Amino acid sequence: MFRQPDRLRDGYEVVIIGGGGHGLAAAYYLARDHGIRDIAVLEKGYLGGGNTARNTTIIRSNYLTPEGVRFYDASMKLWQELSTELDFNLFFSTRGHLTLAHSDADLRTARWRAEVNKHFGVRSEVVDAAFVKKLVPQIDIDCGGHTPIVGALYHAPGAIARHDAVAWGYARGADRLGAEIHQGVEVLGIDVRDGAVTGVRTSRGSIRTRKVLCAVAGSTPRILKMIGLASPLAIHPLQAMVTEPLKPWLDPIIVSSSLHAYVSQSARGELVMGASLDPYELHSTRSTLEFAEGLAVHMLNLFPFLADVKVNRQWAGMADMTPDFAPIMGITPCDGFFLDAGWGTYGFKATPICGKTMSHTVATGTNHPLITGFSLGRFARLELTGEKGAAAVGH
Amino acid sequence: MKLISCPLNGPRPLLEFVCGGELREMPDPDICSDAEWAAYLFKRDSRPGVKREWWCHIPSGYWFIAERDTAADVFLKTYDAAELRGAAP
Amino acid sequence: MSRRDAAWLAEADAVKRVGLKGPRAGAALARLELAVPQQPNTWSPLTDAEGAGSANVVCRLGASEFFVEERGDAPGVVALEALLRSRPSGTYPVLREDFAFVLGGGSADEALAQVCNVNFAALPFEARPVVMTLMIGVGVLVLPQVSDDDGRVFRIWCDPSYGAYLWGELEEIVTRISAGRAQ
Amino acid sequence: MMYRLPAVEGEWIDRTQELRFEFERRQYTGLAGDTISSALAASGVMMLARSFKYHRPRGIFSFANHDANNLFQVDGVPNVRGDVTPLTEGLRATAVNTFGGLARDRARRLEWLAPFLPAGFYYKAFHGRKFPRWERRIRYLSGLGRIQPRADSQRTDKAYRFCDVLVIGAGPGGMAAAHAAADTGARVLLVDENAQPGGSLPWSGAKGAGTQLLETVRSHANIELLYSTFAAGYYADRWVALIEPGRMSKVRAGAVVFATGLIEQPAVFRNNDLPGVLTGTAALRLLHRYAIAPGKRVAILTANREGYELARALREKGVEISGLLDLRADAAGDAVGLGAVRPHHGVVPVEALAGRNGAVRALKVDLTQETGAARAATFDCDAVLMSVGFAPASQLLLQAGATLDFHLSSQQHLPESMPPGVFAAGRLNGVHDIAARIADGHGAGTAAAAHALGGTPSRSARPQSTRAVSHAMPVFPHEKGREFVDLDEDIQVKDLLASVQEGYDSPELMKRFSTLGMGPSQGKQSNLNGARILAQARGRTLADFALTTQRPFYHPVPLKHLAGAGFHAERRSGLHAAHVELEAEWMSLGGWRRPEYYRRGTLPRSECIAEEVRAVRSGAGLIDVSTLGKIDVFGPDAGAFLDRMYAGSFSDLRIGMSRYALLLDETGIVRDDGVAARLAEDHFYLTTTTGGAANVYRDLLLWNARWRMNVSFVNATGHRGALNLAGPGSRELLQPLVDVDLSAGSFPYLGAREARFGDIPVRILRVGFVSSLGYEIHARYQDIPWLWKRLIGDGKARPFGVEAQRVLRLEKGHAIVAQDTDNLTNPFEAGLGFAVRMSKPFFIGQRSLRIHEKRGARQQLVGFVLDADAQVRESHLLIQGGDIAGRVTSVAHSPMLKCTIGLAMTRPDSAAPGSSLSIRVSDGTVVPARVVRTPFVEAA
Repeated sequence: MFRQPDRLRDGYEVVIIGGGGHGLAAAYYLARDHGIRDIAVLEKGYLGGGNTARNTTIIRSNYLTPEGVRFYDASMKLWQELSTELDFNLFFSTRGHLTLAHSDADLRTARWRAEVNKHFGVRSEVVDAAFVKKLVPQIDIDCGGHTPIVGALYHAPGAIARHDAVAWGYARGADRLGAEIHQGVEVLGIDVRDGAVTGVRTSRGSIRTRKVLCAVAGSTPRILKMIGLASPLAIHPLQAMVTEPLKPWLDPIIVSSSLHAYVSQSARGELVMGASLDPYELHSTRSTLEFAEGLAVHMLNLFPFLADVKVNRQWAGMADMTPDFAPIMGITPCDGFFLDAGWGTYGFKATPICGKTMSHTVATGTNHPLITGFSLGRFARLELTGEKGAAAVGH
Repeated sequence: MKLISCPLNGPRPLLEFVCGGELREMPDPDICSDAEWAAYLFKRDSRPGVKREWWCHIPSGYWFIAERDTAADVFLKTYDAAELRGAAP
Repeated sequence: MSRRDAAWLAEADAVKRVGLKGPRAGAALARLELAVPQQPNTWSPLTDAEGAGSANVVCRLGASEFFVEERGDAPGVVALEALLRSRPSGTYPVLREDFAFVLGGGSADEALAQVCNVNFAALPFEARPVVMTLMIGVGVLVLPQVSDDDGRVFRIWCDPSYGAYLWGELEEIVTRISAGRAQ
Repeated sequence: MMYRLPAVEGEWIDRTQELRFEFERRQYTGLAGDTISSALAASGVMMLARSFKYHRPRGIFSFANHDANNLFQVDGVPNVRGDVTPLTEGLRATAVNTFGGLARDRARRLEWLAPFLPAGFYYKAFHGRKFPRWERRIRYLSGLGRIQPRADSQRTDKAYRFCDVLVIGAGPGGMAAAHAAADTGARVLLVDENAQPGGSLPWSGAKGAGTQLLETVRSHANIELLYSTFAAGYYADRWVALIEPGRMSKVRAGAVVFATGLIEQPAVFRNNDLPGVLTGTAALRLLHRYAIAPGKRVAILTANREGYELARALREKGVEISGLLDLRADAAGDAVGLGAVRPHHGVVPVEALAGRNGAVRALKVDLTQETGAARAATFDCDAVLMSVGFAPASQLLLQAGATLDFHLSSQQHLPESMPPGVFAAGRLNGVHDIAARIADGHGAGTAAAAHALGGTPSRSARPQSTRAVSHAMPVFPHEKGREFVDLDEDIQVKDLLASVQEGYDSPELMKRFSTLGMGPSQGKQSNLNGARILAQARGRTLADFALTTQRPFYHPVPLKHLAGAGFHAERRSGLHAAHVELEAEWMSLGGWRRPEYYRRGTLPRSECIAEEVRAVRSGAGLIDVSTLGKIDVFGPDAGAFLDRMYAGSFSDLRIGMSRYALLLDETGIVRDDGVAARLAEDHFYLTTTTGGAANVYRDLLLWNARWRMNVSFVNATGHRGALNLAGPGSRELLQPLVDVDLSAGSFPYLGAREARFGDIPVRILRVGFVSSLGYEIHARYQDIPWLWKRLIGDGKARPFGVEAQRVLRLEKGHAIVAQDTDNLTNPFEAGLGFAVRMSKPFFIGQRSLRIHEKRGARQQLVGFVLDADAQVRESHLLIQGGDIAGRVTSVAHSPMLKCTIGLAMTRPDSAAPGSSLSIRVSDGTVVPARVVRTPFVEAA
């Protein structure tokens, strides 16, 4: 599969902190597109053991802002070719994605997203309740009578994939191109001289390098502190749960923003379900019962007949949230330190394009055109992106 | 579900509370620079550790201070805002 | 099945209510020689004349808010309303249009256990606690009391706009429990 | 073949009550007290299921709900756990995961693919262009049970429980712990997943002491005993989910004792998954609880004393032991009392052989070690019982934050560190003999009670394991494979070795790559052997690997139990009945039910709304606005507080006047709006949006907790109702009913009065949200219905709903916060600059607005009209030079102007009245629009 070097060399051209999907993808594209193969990927735990292994694998590009739509659409295009590209089956499966609307306000948001999507050639449209019923005959359009479904945003390209495989596929690809992947190596410090990175101190000794890419989601604040940077990130647990395997019955991915619930059926036949972020900051992947209880209520509102279906397992990841629901990417005030963070609840679907754009940014030292809207500097200028706007419209 | 010991109402489950965010010192708006103001709004130290936060017991509308370990998910201490010396940030 | 071992629910009978809050609210009560519960979140009988089972009560909500309920022609409440109309400084009226009801019976705790995460069974009734909590998502004020004729009862107040919802759900639960008991 | 024995002491079945049931379309009878699996076993049915991947025949294996073999489709319910689900009269069950029935499952041929399907195989095949087709196949075969879309949701109740000490597991250790804790006065809740307490007591040799314990826990005043109840998950602060028959309860415990015992682990050898191959404890449970013999001639594969005790127990019941096969080179002492049965030692299992019925018919082993010369032997049998080792049922204990270390001496993971209030007892603690288990339980119970009741728990150090009960490596690879490590997922030894070779050589990676332990039983019988294989392959021991994280649930939990009744809080204004009477069409808004419009016979929706609009414009209309947030702000600092809180200025507001109140967040973004009326020097009456009421009130409290100004707040939102009487006729209509002079002179626009309507105290605000002339009338919740009747009585004012209100306010050009604004809109962009007083010393958002001002507006809210009607909808985009220039935020057909009007966010350079806008509608056509001044409608 891939080599497991047991010792670090004393210098690398690029050091990537974080052996999740993003870091490994960046390593792969650095080697493939930019001929940089002298790379060390440092993973504190095990490969893809963070949010890559904990997300609910939904892939879509029906965002609200132009910068968002362009970015995720580029990611979607990469996804569609990725299994072939990596010669590794990622179980990428196009299912169609429904964002259910339960009110006028929901519909306004849905239409806003649909119109912006169409403007950039992304297939999204507002559909009525009858269309939803046709696509998912089992659904209860009345939602238990409380919050009837009045329509939806339908995004045909919506897909799911086997999350672990994404990390493994990129790891294998990067490894074959010469990058070193080191598991169980923790970063203890980053050396900076005259505002520029000179090295990284790790649990297995120090490394010389002039370029560091930080792709560590929930651990970002810890790493930033090492070079004296601050960000608006707040870490919140994001929980999920999965049922026992059932014979396939649910094809599309179902999301209800009003009910704060989403569900899809995996290739194994399990229903993979999630909800919104936990309400307070926490650096832990503990599970809560109240999450499972609340989500169950909403699942039964949508699909009453699931009453006797059993939930097998719940788990959680740590989401690094920004105030405007858009990531923080690119160069930083610290020369040679590149940031890929703020992925909140949307990091998985962005994996390929993050690898692409960050590898470009690391190689050239200038932000890739697709990520200029996501700079850390936007907060100092009070120029937030509008991605959260969708969340607010029509309260 | 976590228990929070409210200084007014005693130990209650988390669902009776809402978090009002970390206590932060507001810079003097009249003399601080735009950058300092933006930092007040947007710069956080979100490393795991002990934080001082505002929490509200919803049914009684009572705001108090909680010192919470954001790594261990433990409420170390809760007390009335009056115990903050001087004007609260 | 006697009234005592089943659970029952009753709308609070004709009462007058008034609320007041502010730095001088306690003093206002005292001026009218009405009881002033010494501890936050406790209650007292409205006047010393009355016993612990009385339905005429003063609740102290937090430090500086009070809530008075009185049966019949309610001289205490009337006097307070008059006082509040005179806009005494530091004492302000709190409109109390609560939906109020009483939950009682031997299975009352069982009913509460389905709607509220407070361990009422463990409450020290003698300390006259007043509990501000959530019941199936609705903010409520609960006053546990040993009433003269009904034994342990729980007086419950909530925002009137939630009254129909809370009453409906509780009624369903109480009926189910009592049916279970009857078998 | 299994069969029912004559009465066994303490059996759980009622032989007087027969139950008829159906399995795979054939009729059977069982007894009351049977589970589905035991009833089938008693009827001699060996094959109960097909496996997940290869559809191999499967039968009873753990008989403790620790494997996915015995999942059934029962009366439409998928994945019913046969091991523990009570049999009921007329029950109809089929096996899950078969295509054309259990016997001739078409998918059984898949097994011949097995050699070509090593772990991770799918990752390397099928992808590329053809994947979608392959995926359809894989998807078709995946899954277990089938859902029945017609089945409807059941509301089950949920309950909160409280206790001093929760004891999980009512075996000897747990019962002793409960007893000890209860005797100290603690209120104890003792739960066990089995239908009756006692656990392994019947085969533990407890005798009198055991029966006494059972008596005590059943009768002790301080012990509540719940059986058929399992602890599904442990959560923060000793919060445990209990799944009782038919419902979930959530218990808050002062301390928790885990007496969850051990889970027997299978030996891994070729065909160890055949029906008739089961664990020793499975046989004991069948025997002592259901009086079922595992077979007539059984082979016992063992590596501990338990295996020998099993042999004795079976012989007593007339079961022939065809071979007692000990993996250990010698086990002196264990063999006593076996009579004729001579154990073989140093046995190496080769394979189990299947008979024509698919069940086991013989066990082939290698006796070379014993005989010194190469020798294989085959033991005919109709059951193979495996008693080779155990793993602690530590899932919940680990969730509670305890750590376990692996001890080579006892070959068992034992508790190392415990969080406060958490205790372990019994076999989980490494004590295996009955007296020691009871003593250990007693210690744990005493300590737990002390902790719960505020004492200082003193727990004697964990008793060291008296003997090892687990074989170090009960794994016997075969060149032809089929040695199953994980029966849920059909994982064989070679799959795990492949994972390690591929580099997935940490427990977590191996688990994910091979799916070891990912099945319904969460690896309860496979994780340990999997770890042993990993350790051996890497030349390590189990002590070198930390246990993988344990997550809820211990056993799967039905969604209905998690959901419970699914309460849905709904608010109703005091006028609910009145609206029903008027045939309101309802909509949900911020938790309230509100009339969208009132139906008028057969009139279409749009006409009903248009009529309501015309009624207001031509005379007077009345709308229930009780949902508005209503907050009294009292105190000497009330004015100064509002100055700091809101964007406008209020300390200078005259008594009897009101002002539009705009609330910003600290970044200068529009958050909420309403009106603030000054009713007295020290009293303001504040309204907020319906959706914002609760949060705004909480924010007032929070900011004052910081500022400590002399103000008191009263949230009267629910306690006070409100009506808006609007339209040119409103003054004449209202004047005779109230005791204040409404003439423009004495009650101007934005005036605010406390008055009497009849003898009802009301607050009247002169407002202009929907019409130039209008009065908001606020009164006590109980009085609102009477006022409403008076105002609409004999057709005076026409009731109108939320939709008409939207049109009316649009005609007046008023923005709605969060519809015409979003999370990036500042007041200048929204045309709300009039409500901002930058010259004030301070208000929330002021400092940020200075920055926004410097940068200038990026967008502007404008009014527009369409010259020709078109299907313009809210959120349609404005297009300028091919780019997105903004969007429509509000649009409606104005019954007054007889044309389509709206509000839009556009670029500042196209915001001037007269500018033309291009709106792209859903079908892509572009509609021209003209920017105009608002209000659209001046009069009325």
